[in-house]
Amino acid sequence: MTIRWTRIAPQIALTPALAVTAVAFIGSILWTIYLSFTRSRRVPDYAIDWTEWTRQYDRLFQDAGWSTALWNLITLGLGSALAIVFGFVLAAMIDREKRGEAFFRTVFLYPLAVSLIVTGVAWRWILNPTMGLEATLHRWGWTGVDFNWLAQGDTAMYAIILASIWQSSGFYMALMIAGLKSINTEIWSAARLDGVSLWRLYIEIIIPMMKFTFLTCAILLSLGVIKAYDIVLAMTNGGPGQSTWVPAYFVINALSQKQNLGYASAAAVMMLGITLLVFLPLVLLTAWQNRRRAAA
Amino acid sequence: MTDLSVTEAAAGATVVRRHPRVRRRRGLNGRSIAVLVFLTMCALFFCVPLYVVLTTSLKTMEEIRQGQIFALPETWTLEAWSFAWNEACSGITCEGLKVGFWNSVRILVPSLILSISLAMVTGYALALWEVKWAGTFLFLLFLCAFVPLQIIMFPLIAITRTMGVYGTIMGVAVVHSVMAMPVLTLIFRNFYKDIPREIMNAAIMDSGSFWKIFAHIILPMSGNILIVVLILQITNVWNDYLVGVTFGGFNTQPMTVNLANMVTVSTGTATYNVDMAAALLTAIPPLVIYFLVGKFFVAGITAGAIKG
Amino acid sequence: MTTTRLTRFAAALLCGTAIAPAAMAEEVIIFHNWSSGPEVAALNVLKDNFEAMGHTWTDIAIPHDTGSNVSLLNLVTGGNPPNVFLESSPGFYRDLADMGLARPLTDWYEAGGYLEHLPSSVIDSITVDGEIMKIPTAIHIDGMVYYNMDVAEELGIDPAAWDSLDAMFADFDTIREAGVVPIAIGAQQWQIGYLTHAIAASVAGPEFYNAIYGGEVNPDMIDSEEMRLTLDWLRRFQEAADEGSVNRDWNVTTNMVITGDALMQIHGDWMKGEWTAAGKVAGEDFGCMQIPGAIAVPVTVDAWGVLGDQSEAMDAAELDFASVVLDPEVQAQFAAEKGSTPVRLDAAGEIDACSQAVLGYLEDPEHQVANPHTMVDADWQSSLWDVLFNYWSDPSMTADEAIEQMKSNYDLILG
Amino acid sequence: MPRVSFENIVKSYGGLTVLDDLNLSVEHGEFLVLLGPSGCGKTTLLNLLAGLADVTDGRIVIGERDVTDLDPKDRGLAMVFQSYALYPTKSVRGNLKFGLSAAKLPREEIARRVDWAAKLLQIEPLMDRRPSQLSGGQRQRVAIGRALVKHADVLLFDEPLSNLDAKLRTEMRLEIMRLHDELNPTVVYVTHDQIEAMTMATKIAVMNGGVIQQFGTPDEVYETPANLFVAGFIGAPAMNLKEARIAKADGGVEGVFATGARIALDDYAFARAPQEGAPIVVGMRPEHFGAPNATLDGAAGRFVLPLQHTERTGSDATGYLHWGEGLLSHRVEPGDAARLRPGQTISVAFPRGKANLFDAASGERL
Repeated sequence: MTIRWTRIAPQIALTPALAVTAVAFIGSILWTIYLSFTRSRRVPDYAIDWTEWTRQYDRLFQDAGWSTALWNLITLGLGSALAIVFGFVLAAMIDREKRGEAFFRTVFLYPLAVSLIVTGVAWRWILNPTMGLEATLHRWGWTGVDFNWLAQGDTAMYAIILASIWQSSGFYMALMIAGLKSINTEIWSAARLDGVSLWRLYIEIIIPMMKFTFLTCAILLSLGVIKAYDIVLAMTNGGPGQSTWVPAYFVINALSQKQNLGYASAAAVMMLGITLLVFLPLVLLTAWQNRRRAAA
Repeated sequence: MTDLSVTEAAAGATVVRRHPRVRRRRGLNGRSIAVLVFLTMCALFFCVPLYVVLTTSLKTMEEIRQGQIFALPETWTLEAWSFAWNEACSGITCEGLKVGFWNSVRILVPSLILSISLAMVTGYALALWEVKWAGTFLFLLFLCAFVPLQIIMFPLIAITRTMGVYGTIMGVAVVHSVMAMPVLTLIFRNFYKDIPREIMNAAIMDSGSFWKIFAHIILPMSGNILIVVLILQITNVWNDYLVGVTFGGFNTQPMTVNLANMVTVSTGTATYNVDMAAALLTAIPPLVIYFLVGKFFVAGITAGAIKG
Repeated sequence: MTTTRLTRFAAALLCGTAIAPAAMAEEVIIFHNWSSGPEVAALNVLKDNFEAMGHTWTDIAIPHDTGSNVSLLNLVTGGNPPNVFLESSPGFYRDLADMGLARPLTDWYEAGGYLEHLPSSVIDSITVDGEIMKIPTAIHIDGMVYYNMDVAEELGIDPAAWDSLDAMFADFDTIREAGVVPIAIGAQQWQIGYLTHAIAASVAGPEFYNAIYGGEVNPDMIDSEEMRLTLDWLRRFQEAADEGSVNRDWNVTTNMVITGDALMQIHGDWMKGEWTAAGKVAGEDFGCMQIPGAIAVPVTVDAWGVLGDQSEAMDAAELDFASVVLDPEVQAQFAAEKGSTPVRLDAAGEIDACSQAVLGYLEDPEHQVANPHTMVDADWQSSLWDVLFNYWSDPSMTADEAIEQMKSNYDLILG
Repeated sequence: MPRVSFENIVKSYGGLTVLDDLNLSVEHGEFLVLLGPSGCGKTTLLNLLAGLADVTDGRIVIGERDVTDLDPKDRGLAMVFQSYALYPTKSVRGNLKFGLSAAKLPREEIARRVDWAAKLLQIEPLMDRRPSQLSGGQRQRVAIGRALVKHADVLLFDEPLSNLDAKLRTEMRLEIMRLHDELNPTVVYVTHDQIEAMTMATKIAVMNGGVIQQFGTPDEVYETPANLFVAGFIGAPAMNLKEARIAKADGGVEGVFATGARIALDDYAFARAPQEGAPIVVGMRPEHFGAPNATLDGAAGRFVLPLQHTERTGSDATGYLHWGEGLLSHRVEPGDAARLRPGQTISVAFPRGKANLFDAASGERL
C-alpha cells in the first residue's frame, strides 16, 4: 500500500488532542479514582489496603460536612433554577414588548461578563450588615428588615443564590429569547385569531414548544451548580460554620486544609458521579433531539 | 450559577439566528405600561450592584462608614482606584493590582494561542477529514467537556509539575488550554461540519494537503467563529479563579486571585473603597468586550447551548 | 559538610552575619503566607538584611486559607521550588525527607552556637524526629487579650483586675450598655479554631490540651469534662459576639478595638503589629495580658524551613538566610514590626510591655503548650475546626453533638 | 494516454454493499456519461474514481497507472461539482490558482493557464470578484475553469448542470461539448438527465442498483436497450412495455397481448428461437407509431383504442390510449393534438422491425 497522506495527515493532526484527552482527562480521572481507594495524605501513597478500600467513601458518607455540601448543592440547584424562571419571564416580556429590547437585553446580560469572584465581592459588600443595604434600610426607618443573610447559617445560602441569580439570569434570558424567536410567528397570529388569552397561549402552547430550551437550560444550570466554587469562596468562604459548603468546595478543602489526597479524591469521584447523573439525560436528550430532527 | 465554562456546553456555535420579525408599533396600552414598568424595575435590580460598587469606589472611607451605601459620593475621588491599581498589597509586594492585571494578560495570550489553535485543528480534522474513530473521539470530548476541574486537579498538578511548569504563567495557561480543549473543539467541529462537503472535495482534489487546505481555504472561512471563541475564551480565562489559585506560583497569579487576596487580607481597616475599585478594575476587561461586541459576546457565551 | 562551606561559616561568624559580603549572589525564592501590614513590615526587615548580603529575595505569598500547604508541596516537587518556606507542620518535613529534599540544620546550629540562646520550648518546636529542621523567627501567644485602655478607663473597668473568665464576662453588660462591643471576634473558621485552643489551654490545662492538640491524640479525652468546659466557654464567647463578626478578618476586628468600637479582642498577639502600625504604644494606649485565669498559654513558633539538594551556592545562600533570621538585632527589629516576641533570649533592643508580659508567661515551662500546627495531624485538626466552627455558627448545636462528631471523626481519621 | 478502467470494483458501507464486482472502461478522449436514477451508485463510482472515497475491493486504472491507493490530487484528475464548490473566500482568480499553486507550478505558468482558461470561458471581466458576486452560470464557468486549468487528462463532472435553469443548462451543455471537442480530454460525466446523456455522451453507462445495466453508444442504448430497466429509463415519454405471449402461426412469430391484440415479430432478430407461449414484454417507442387513423403499410400491429388524454410539450405531443388497465402512449402530430377528444376511438399502427422484446421473467433482451 502506498502512503496516503489524506488518510494519515488528519490522524497526525489529531494526536495532540488525543493525547490531551487520554492523559489529562481519562488518565487523570482514572488516577483520581485509584487515589480514592488509597490512604494518600499529602503525597500519593499507592498502596491499597483491600480490607478497607472503601475507607474514604465510608468516611465521606459519615461526614456531616459532606451531607451539608450535598444538601447545599440541591438548595443551590433549586434556588438557582429561579434564574431560569426569571430568565423566561424577562425573555417573554422583552419578546412581546419590542420597545427597549436592545437596552434591556444589554442590562440583563452584563453581569455575565463579570467574574464570580467580583460578583461575590460586590454582593458581600451590599449585604455587609454594618455599612451595607441593611444599615441603609434601617436608617430609612425600616428597622424590621433583616438583610444580614451572610451572618446566619440558615440564610447564607440564600445570599449565594441571590448573587448567582443576579449573575446568570441574563444568560437564560438570552437562551429563552433565542428559543422564542425560533417559534413560528404564525402561531401568534393563529392564537390571536382564535382569541386565546395570553396566559393560556404561554402555558399551553409556547412553554411546551420550548421544552427543549428549558431542558437545555436546566442541564446547563445543573452542571454550573456542580462546579460552583468561586461564588461560595467569595461570598462566605464556606461559612458560617460549614453552612455553605458545596461539593466543589469540599474537595478543595480536603486537599488543602485536611491535606488528605485520598479523601479529596473520593469526594471528587462523587462529584464526577453527580456530573454523570446530570450528563446522562443530556446524552439521551441529544439522541432524542437528533431522532426528532431526523423524523422531521 | 452559570460560570462561563458551563455555558459553552454541548457543542455547535451557530451564531444566534435572528428571524426578522415585523415590528408592530402599537400604542402604549395598559399591558405595555405594566410590562415596561416591570422590566425597568428588573433593570434597576440588575444595575444596583454596579452602581453601589462604582459609587463606593469613588468615596472616601469616612463617607463609607456613614453607611449610606446608595448615596452618591459627597467628594468624588479616584484615590481608591489609584491605590488599588498601584499600591494595594498582595503578599509582601505592594504594587497593586497592576501586577495581577499583567499576569492575567500574560496568562491569557499563550492560553488563547494554545487552546484555540489546538481546538481549531482538531475540530477541522474531525469535521472535514475522514477519520475512522472520529465518532468515538467526539463522544469522549463531549464527556470531557463536563468534567469539573476538581476531579482532575491533583493529577493535573502532578502532570504540570513533571513538565516543570507548575507555578508558572505557562502552567496556568496550559491548564486553561487543557480544560477548554473539549468544548472549543466541539464548537469548531460543529462550525466546520456545515462547510459544504463539495468544497472540501474540491480542495482535496486541488491540493490534498491537510495544512494547505486549512491555511488557504478553511482558516479564511473561520472569521466569525474565531471571534466567538475568542470572546468565550477571553472571558473564561480572565474570570477564572480556581485554576489561577491552584496552578499559579511566584506572583504569577491572575487578577482575580489578587483581588480575592486583597479583599480578604487587607492591611489594617477594611478599605471597602479600594476593594470595590479593585473589583471594578478586574471586571473592566470583560465588560468592555461585552459592551463593544455584545452581539458576538452573546453568541460566544451561548455557543453550543442552542443547537438548532 | 564541605570545607568551603565551613570556611564560609567561620567567615560569617567572624564578620557578623548582617554585613558579610556574600561570596555569590543568589536569587532565593521565599514562600510564606503572611500578608497583613505588620507581617509584611517584619518580612521586610528580613528582606533588607538578606539583600544586604547581595542576594535577591523573590517572594511568593499565598494567603492563609487558600491552601498554602498544597501549593508549597507541589511547588517543592515541581519545577519551581521555593528555597525557603514558612512552614511549621512536622509532617511536611517528613514528606520532604521522603523525597530526599530535606535539609537538617543540626550541625549548623551546633557550629554557630545558636542553641544556647534559644529557649528549650523553641528548640523542641524546631526539631523533627531528632534533627533540627527549621529556623525559628518569632514567638506568639495564640490567645492574648488586647484591650483599649482609653475605652476601659471611660467605662471604669480595669481588665487587669479580672482573675477569671467569669469575672470578665460579668462586666460585659456594663460595657454593652455604654454602646461598646465588649469583645470583638472575627468569626472565620481559623479564628474560631485558634480561640478554641486558647480557651482549652486556658480553662482545661496542658494535659487535656496535649491529649487533643498534641502529636498523639487521646480519644478518651474527647468526651471529657474538660472538653465540655471548653465548649461551654466557646458558646459564651459566641453569644457575646457582635452581629458583624461573621467572616470578619482578624485585622479588621483588631481595628474595632483600636478605634474604640470594641473594648478588647482575644487573638494571637500578632495583633500587636496592628496597634503599633496605628501608632499606639503598649502599656499606654493598649493593655495586654493572657486570658484571665489561664492555666496555660499556647505558643506559636513561626519557623522557616530550607530546601535540601540544592546547588552549593544556594545552600550557602540558605544558610545566609538562616543567619539573618537568627541575628540578635534582626530578631529584635522583626519582633517589633510583627508584634511578636523574639526567639532569642539575648535579642538586642527594647522589649515592649507586651513582650515582657509574654516572656514572663514563658518562664514557667508548665504554663505553655505548643500551637497545634506544629504538632497535630492536619486532617484531624481540620476536622476539629469544622466541628468547632459549626458549633459556633449554629447556636442550637449542643456540646454533646459536637463531641459526638469529634469522636466519629477520630474514628475515621486516626482510629 | 489515459484509458480509465474500473476492475472488479466492490464498495460497501458497513454491511451495505453499494457496488458489487463492477467492471467498466472508457477509452481516451471519450465522453462517458454515467446515467441512472438517484441512489444508483453513479456518484459513488465517480467519487471512487476521484479518490474521494475508498474502494472496498478492486482496482482503478488510469492509463497505465493503478491509482486505487493514490491520493486524489495524484490521480491526474480534475472535477466539476454539482454545487460548483467554489472557495467562498477566494476571488475567481484565486479559485483558479489554488490547485496550481498547491502543485507548486511556476508563477508564469500559473498566470498563463489562468488567462487561457479565463479567455476560453469568457470570464475575464469576473476575475477579481468573489463567488458570492457571481450568477449561477458564471459560477458554473468558474468551476469548469478551475478544472480546466489543471490540464488534467481526465475531467470528472458530477451533475454539473442540475442547479441551472433550463435555458442556461442548454447553453452550458453546448459549452461543455465545445470544450470536449477542442481539448479532447477523457470525460466521466454523472447525470440523471437522459437528455444530457443522449446529447453529450460518446458512451453511456446506464446504472441501476449499483449495477451497470448497459454500456454503449447513445444510439445503441436508445435503439436496443439491453433490458427492461434501460428500456423504461431511456426515452421520454417512456417506451410502452406490454406483456405478451409468443404465438407461432404460419411460420411467422407473433406476440399476443393480454388484451387480445397481436403484433407481428417476424423481423425481430431473436438471440435464440422463441418458444411457443413464452411470456415476453414487448417494448414500443411512442414515436414509432404512425399518425392516428393513418394507414401504415406493412404495420406489425394495429390497435384501435379509446383516447384518454393528450399532452403537448411544445414541439411535440403525445396521446394516451386506454390499454387494458394501463395506457399506451404514442406520438401525435402537435397540430393534430388539439383536435383529438378524450373518449374518441383512435387507430394506431406500429411498424415492423421497431419492437424491442424482453424476457418477462428475467427482463433481459431476447
